[in-house]
Amino acid sequence: MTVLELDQVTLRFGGLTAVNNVSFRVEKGDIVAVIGPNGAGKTSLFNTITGIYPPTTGRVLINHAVVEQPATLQNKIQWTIIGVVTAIAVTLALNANAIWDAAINAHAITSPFPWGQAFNDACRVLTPSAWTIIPGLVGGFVGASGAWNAWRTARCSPDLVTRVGVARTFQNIRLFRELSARDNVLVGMEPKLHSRAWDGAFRLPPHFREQTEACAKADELLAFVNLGEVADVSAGSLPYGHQRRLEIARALASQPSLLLLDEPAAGMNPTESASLMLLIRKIRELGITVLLIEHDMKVVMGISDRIVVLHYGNKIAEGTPAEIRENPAVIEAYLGKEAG
Amino acid sequence: MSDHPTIKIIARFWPHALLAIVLVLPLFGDAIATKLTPIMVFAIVGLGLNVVAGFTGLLNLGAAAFMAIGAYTFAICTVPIYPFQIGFWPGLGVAIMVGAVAGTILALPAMRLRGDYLAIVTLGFGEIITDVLKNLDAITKGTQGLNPVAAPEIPFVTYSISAYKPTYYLYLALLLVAILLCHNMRKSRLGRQWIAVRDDELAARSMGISPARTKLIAFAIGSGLCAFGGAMFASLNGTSIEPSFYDFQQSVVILCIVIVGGMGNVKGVILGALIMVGFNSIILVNLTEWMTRNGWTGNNVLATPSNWKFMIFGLALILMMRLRPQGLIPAQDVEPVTQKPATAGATP
Amino acid sequence: MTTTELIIQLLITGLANGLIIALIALGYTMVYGIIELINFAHGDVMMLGCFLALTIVGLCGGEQLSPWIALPLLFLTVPFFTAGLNWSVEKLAYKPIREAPKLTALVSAIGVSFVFINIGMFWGGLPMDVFGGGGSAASAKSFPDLFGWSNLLGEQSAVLLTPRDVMVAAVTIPLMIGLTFFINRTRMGTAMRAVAQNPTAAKLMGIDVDRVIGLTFIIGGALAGVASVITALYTGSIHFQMGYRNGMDAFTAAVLGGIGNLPGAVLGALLIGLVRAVMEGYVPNGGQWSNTVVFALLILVLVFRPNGILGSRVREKV
Amino acid sequence: MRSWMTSTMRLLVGSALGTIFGSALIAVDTITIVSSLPRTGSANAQTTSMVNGIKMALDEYQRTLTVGGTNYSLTYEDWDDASPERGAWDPAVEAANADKAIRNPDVMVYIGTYNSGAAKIAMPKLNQAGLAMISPANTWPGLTKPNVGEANEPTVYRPSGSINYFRVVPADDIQGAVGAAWAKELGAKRVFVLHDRELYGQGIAKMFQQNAEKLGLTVVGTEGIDGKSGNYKSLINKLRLARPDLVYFGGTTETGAGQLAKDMQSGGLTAKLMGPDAFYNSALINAAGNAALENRVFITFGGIPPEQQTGKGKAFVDAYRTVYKIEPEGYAIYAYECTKVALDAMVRAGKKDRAAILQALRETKNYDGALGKWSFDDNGDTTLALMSGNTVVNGAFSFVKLLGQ
Repeated sequence: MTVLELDQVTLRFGGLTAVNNVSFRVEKGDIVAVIGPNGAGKTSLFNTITGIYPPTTGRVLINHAVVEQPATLQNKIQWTIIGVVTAIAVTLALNANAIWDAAINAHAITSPFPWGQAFNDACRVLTPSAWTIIPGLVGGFVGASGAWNAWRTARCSPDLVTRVGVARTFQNIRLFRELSARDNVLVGMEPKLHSRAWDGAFRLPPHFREQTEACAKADELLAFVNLGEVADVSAGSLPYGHQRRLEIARALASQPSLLLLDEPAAGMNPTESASLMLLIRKIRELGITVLLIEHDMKVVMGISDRIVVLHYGNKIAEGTPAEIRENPAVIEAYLGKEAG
Repeated sequence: MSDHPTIKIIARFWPHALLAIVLVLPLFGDAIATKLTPIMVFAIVGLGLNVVAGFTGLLNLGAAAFMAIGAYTFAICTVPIYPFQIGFWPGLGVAIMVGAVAGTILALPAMRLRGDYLAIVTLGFGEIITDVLKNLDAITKGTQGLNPVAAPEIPFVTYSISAYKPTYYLYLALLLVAILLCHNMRKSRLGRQWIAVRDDELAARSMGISPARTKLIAFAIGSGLCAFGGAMFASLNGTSIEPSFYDFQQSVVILCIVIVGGMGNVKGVILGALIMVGFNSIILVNLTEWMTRNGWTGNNVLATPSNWKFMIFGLALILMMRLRPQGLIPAQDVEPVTQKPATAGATP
Repeated sequence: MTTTELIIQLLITGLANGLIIALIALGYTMVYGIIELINFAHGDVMMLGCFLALTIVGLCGGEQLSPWIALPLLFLTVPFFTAGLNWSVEKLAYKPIREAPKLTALVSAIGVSFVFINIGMFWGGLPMDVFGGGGSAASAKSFPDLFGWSNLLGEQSAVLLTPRDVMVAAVTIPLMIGLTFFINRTRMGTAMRAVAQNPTAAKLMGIDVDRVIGLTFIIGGALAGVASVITALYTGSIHFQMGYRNGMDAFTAAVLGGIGNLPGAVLGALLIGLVRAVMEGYVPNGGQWSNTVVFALLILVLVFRPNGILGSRVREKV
Repeated sequence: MRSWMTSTMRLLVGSALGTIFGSALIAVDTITIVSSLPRTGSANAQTTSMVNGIKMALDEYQRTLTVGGTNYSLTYEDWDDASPERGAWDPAVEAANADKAIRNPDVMVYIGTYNSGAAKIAMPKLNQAGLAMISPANTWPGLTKPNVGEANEPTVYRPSGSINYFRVVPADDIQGAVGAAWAKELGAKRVFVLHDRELYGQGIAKMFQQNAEKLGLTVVGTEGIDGKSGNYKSLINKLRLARPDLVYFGGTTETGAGQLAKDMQSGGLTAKLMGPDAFYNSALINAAGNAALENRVFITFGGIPPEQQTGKGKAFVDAYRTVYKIEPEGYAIYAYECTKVALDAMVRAGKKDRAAILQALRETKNYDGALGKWSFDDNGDTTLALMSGNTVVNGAFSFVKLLGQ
């Protein structure tokens, strides 16, 4: 079964093509590595997959589907409603003085107050004229187009991708520095949490139920990456190696079907990277597919089932570690022409 | 903070001591109570801003506008010149709701903006609100302000309006409720989302959090609290006061309340409100009176104590930030959001 | 007044006011670009500049002073004073807390602003004729009219163009061109742009970051000084609380154009000047809505261009 | 021993609390007068002069007063109802001031406030406590007069049902009418009404406009302007389009009156500028300079200006000049008069008792003070309706004529 499929993905920043027409597939249960010299477009590729930069052309299919908020009828109704509400609000606001004068100030404060009469008077003030209609229409247009614009920019966003089961780590560690290790994992669990704002504010039972369960799970995950001891320490004050592992635990917390690791072994010594390889294998045993970017060839060759090679944004090779090792194009890309 | 045991004890127990003092103070006379109630109101407004600026990291320079919305909503709902007259408690409820809706409306267009762009948009919103309140004079009576608005009341208890103690304890109770709510929210899923968005928005998005939604909720709750404070302030003064009271200067005071105490923690806000409002209404006033009484005054511009207020206030702010750049209670001293619940046993 | 004349008149007032705002906005936007601080005290630095200008004019003979002596005199002294003031503020109030959270510096700036306001008030109490003898320190002070009231287009013309409108343009426009040249073409300008982009990297490249920041405050202060002389001459009165409004307009302009972007700040300022001119000078009852319109415009622009009119999109490094 | 300790303790605690919270120790032989005025911020120039006026009144009595055969020492406390962070009056501070005054049994009279908005907060509180309040500067008619301001005014300010608020300055309805009549007399046919959108300015502009229309003047435009605006050059354009021959500005020198005068002159507008009593202070001349004002600005002012004073008024002005070496501001004489009438009422009451003093104030009739001979009417307003019309000549205010006779 294909977990991830890239179909002729191209990503351009202005004149710069970061990813050029790349296609490949990742099958369930595989460990796939993306390698390539610096600036080959690996991280850009990850960012495209996770929805940070939507591809300029081409498609990213996760579990056979493009992750995108569709412009459903519901969205269109939403924009219309926002437009209409803005229009009404602008019209009312611009005529608020007149309406209030007619409806409230014109009547004596009696009990009961003649609400019906007040409403009629208010409507009378609001008879159509250029002054009531044009600003309203402009406001409505701005409201609707603003809503559309907001939808357009948030159409493809990382949180949606995460919610369909893709989790990632970052090349330059991006933990929530002021949260404790456990809280970091709990944040990673977000897609699986359902309690409401008021549950937490008023300490209602759903909050406690979920909190207990989630904390237990978080502690389990921390133990899985050997960080059980530092659960209450703020993430920013953890040593580098711990932070790397915490990022992995946080990513695992969303129970992803696909895990993207961006240079997990960067800055690690051989012992540490060996234990990292062990960890990645353990993750695979949980049934999670892994896609990783890595420069450490020992790690890449040691654990990958398949390898994709990028060079200047183009895919130049794909295959098993053995095939890649022999591939002349790859050798050329890495070592230059003379060596080839 | 320092490791010295005395300081540790102070750091640990000052909230308890403060609560005890605040509970018994009115017994020494109403004079002090009358000075503390506005501080409580500003503490609530500060808590509201803290949700937005402290927890979620959105610099909001228009907190006073939400206070104004609360005060005016409350006033419109309760003044005898309008037919609504729904009374103190329903009035508070409506004020909170209108404040929350206004916060959401402001947040909608402001959602995608980076920190300082958001700051100027909120500042602009504040200016717009003061202008609108002034200009819609059929409703708000313009610069007259609306009065008399409903006075604070305690259900099933009747007391004379001039008795200050019931109001004092009512406001204290409301403040404690607000503190509790803020504390709970911060320790729940919502609090984690806010802080995650504040620390690293992109990472938070990659964890499945929708920053837009998180910020909207923060704005709604924060503005609701500010409006709550505004309504309480109006009720305390018996009038919605005038629109220009809720201007940028007021927003700056509220922002200072949040920052001086230490961004993003509830205790800090309380301390900030005590310092910022108390400094002016207690220390400066008494300093001036003391100087006047001792004849340290003259007709020269420099010899009039109240002419030095801006200077003292400004220098105090600069010094406070210089000596404790993280605020009086820095975020590092704050315990983790979610503590290990007793029931969740240690995993092997 | 014909429609054309009306439009020209509104353009004249709008642009003159806009250019003054632009000078202040440039100081805001430069400081922001470098250390991401909204320097609340900037408007008050300008206010103190105005007070110095008035003191100098007062010492040199008040109303009788010829503009050809006054202008060079003021432009040679006031900008130095404000530059020095801005520089010392940076050294005393901002530099020690540069590593602290951004908002700490903001509160510090608010504090500095309050101190300056107080100094301005005391300054107004100087026993000089131009300060009304110093009896009422807190009142607004008239700035002598060094330019007279003639209409350059002739007394019969419906359009009013005064020497001070011309002076505003004649001073600000060359200054802005010079500043652009400085930022884009000189070594120091390049260093400033480098620090704005990435202070750490700039430091590693051997740029003295502290010096660059100091220089930014000096230039921003000097611009505020020029702005203060022009404002004093143009509006003809000064007040110790004038810094707030001028500062707020300038800050809005800087954001509208894209904060950190120099041409953007000028564009934003001109836009604000023109909008205000039209609202206050033509639309019935527009004066009371001009703030609302300016800020609604700002919000609208930011909804569709979240980084301001000329601001470039900041791509976050992932 | 024990009782000695207790009393010492109480004394210590009392004095400590007293120093901290400003409630003075109870001293039997003191009568305290407090004023609550905005001492921080832009109104400072005006209020400093007012405080000077109050001090002069007290000094005339050598700070002692014999009431009903007992000698009391007079203390005066100058309270600020502004806060530095606002730079103007602050509702919380004003409310605290009122409460503080109520709770200090020595306080017999509350002089203030400067802003009518602040009065709205202090009035109901002091009314319930039965403490007399005399304002030297509030002019919003609704504070005392029914059927002029809002529908529920002034009853909202009198929860106890009786009157405790007095003012020695004529309210805006009188001034508006006087201004409009004078405008007509000056030959104005087309008037443009501006206001600063503040309580005071907007109120008086409205009164002026109503009366102007009644008198047959054409109001060619009304406009709320921004008192904090840097300059009004754009506004001048609008004025030029409307071609008024008189511009009325309901505003104060703190909200841009000087700047407006200046811009009207530099904008080539020949229309006259008329303004209410809040123009009548040296700050206006400081702000606009003589050239922009001389024979162009016309100011209505309650009572007779200092240099036209005779008798007690002249004595006050002369004494003020001697003591403070500067001219008194417009409201100084009102503050002085407030204090004098309060002291007079205390003597008439014959005892140190708030209710008695209040009653004596209500009964003030034909008081012969610095402002002339006047009484408090049933609303607590001064019967003084005499106003003066002034202009500026040679950098000083110059009396033109008496108005409202």
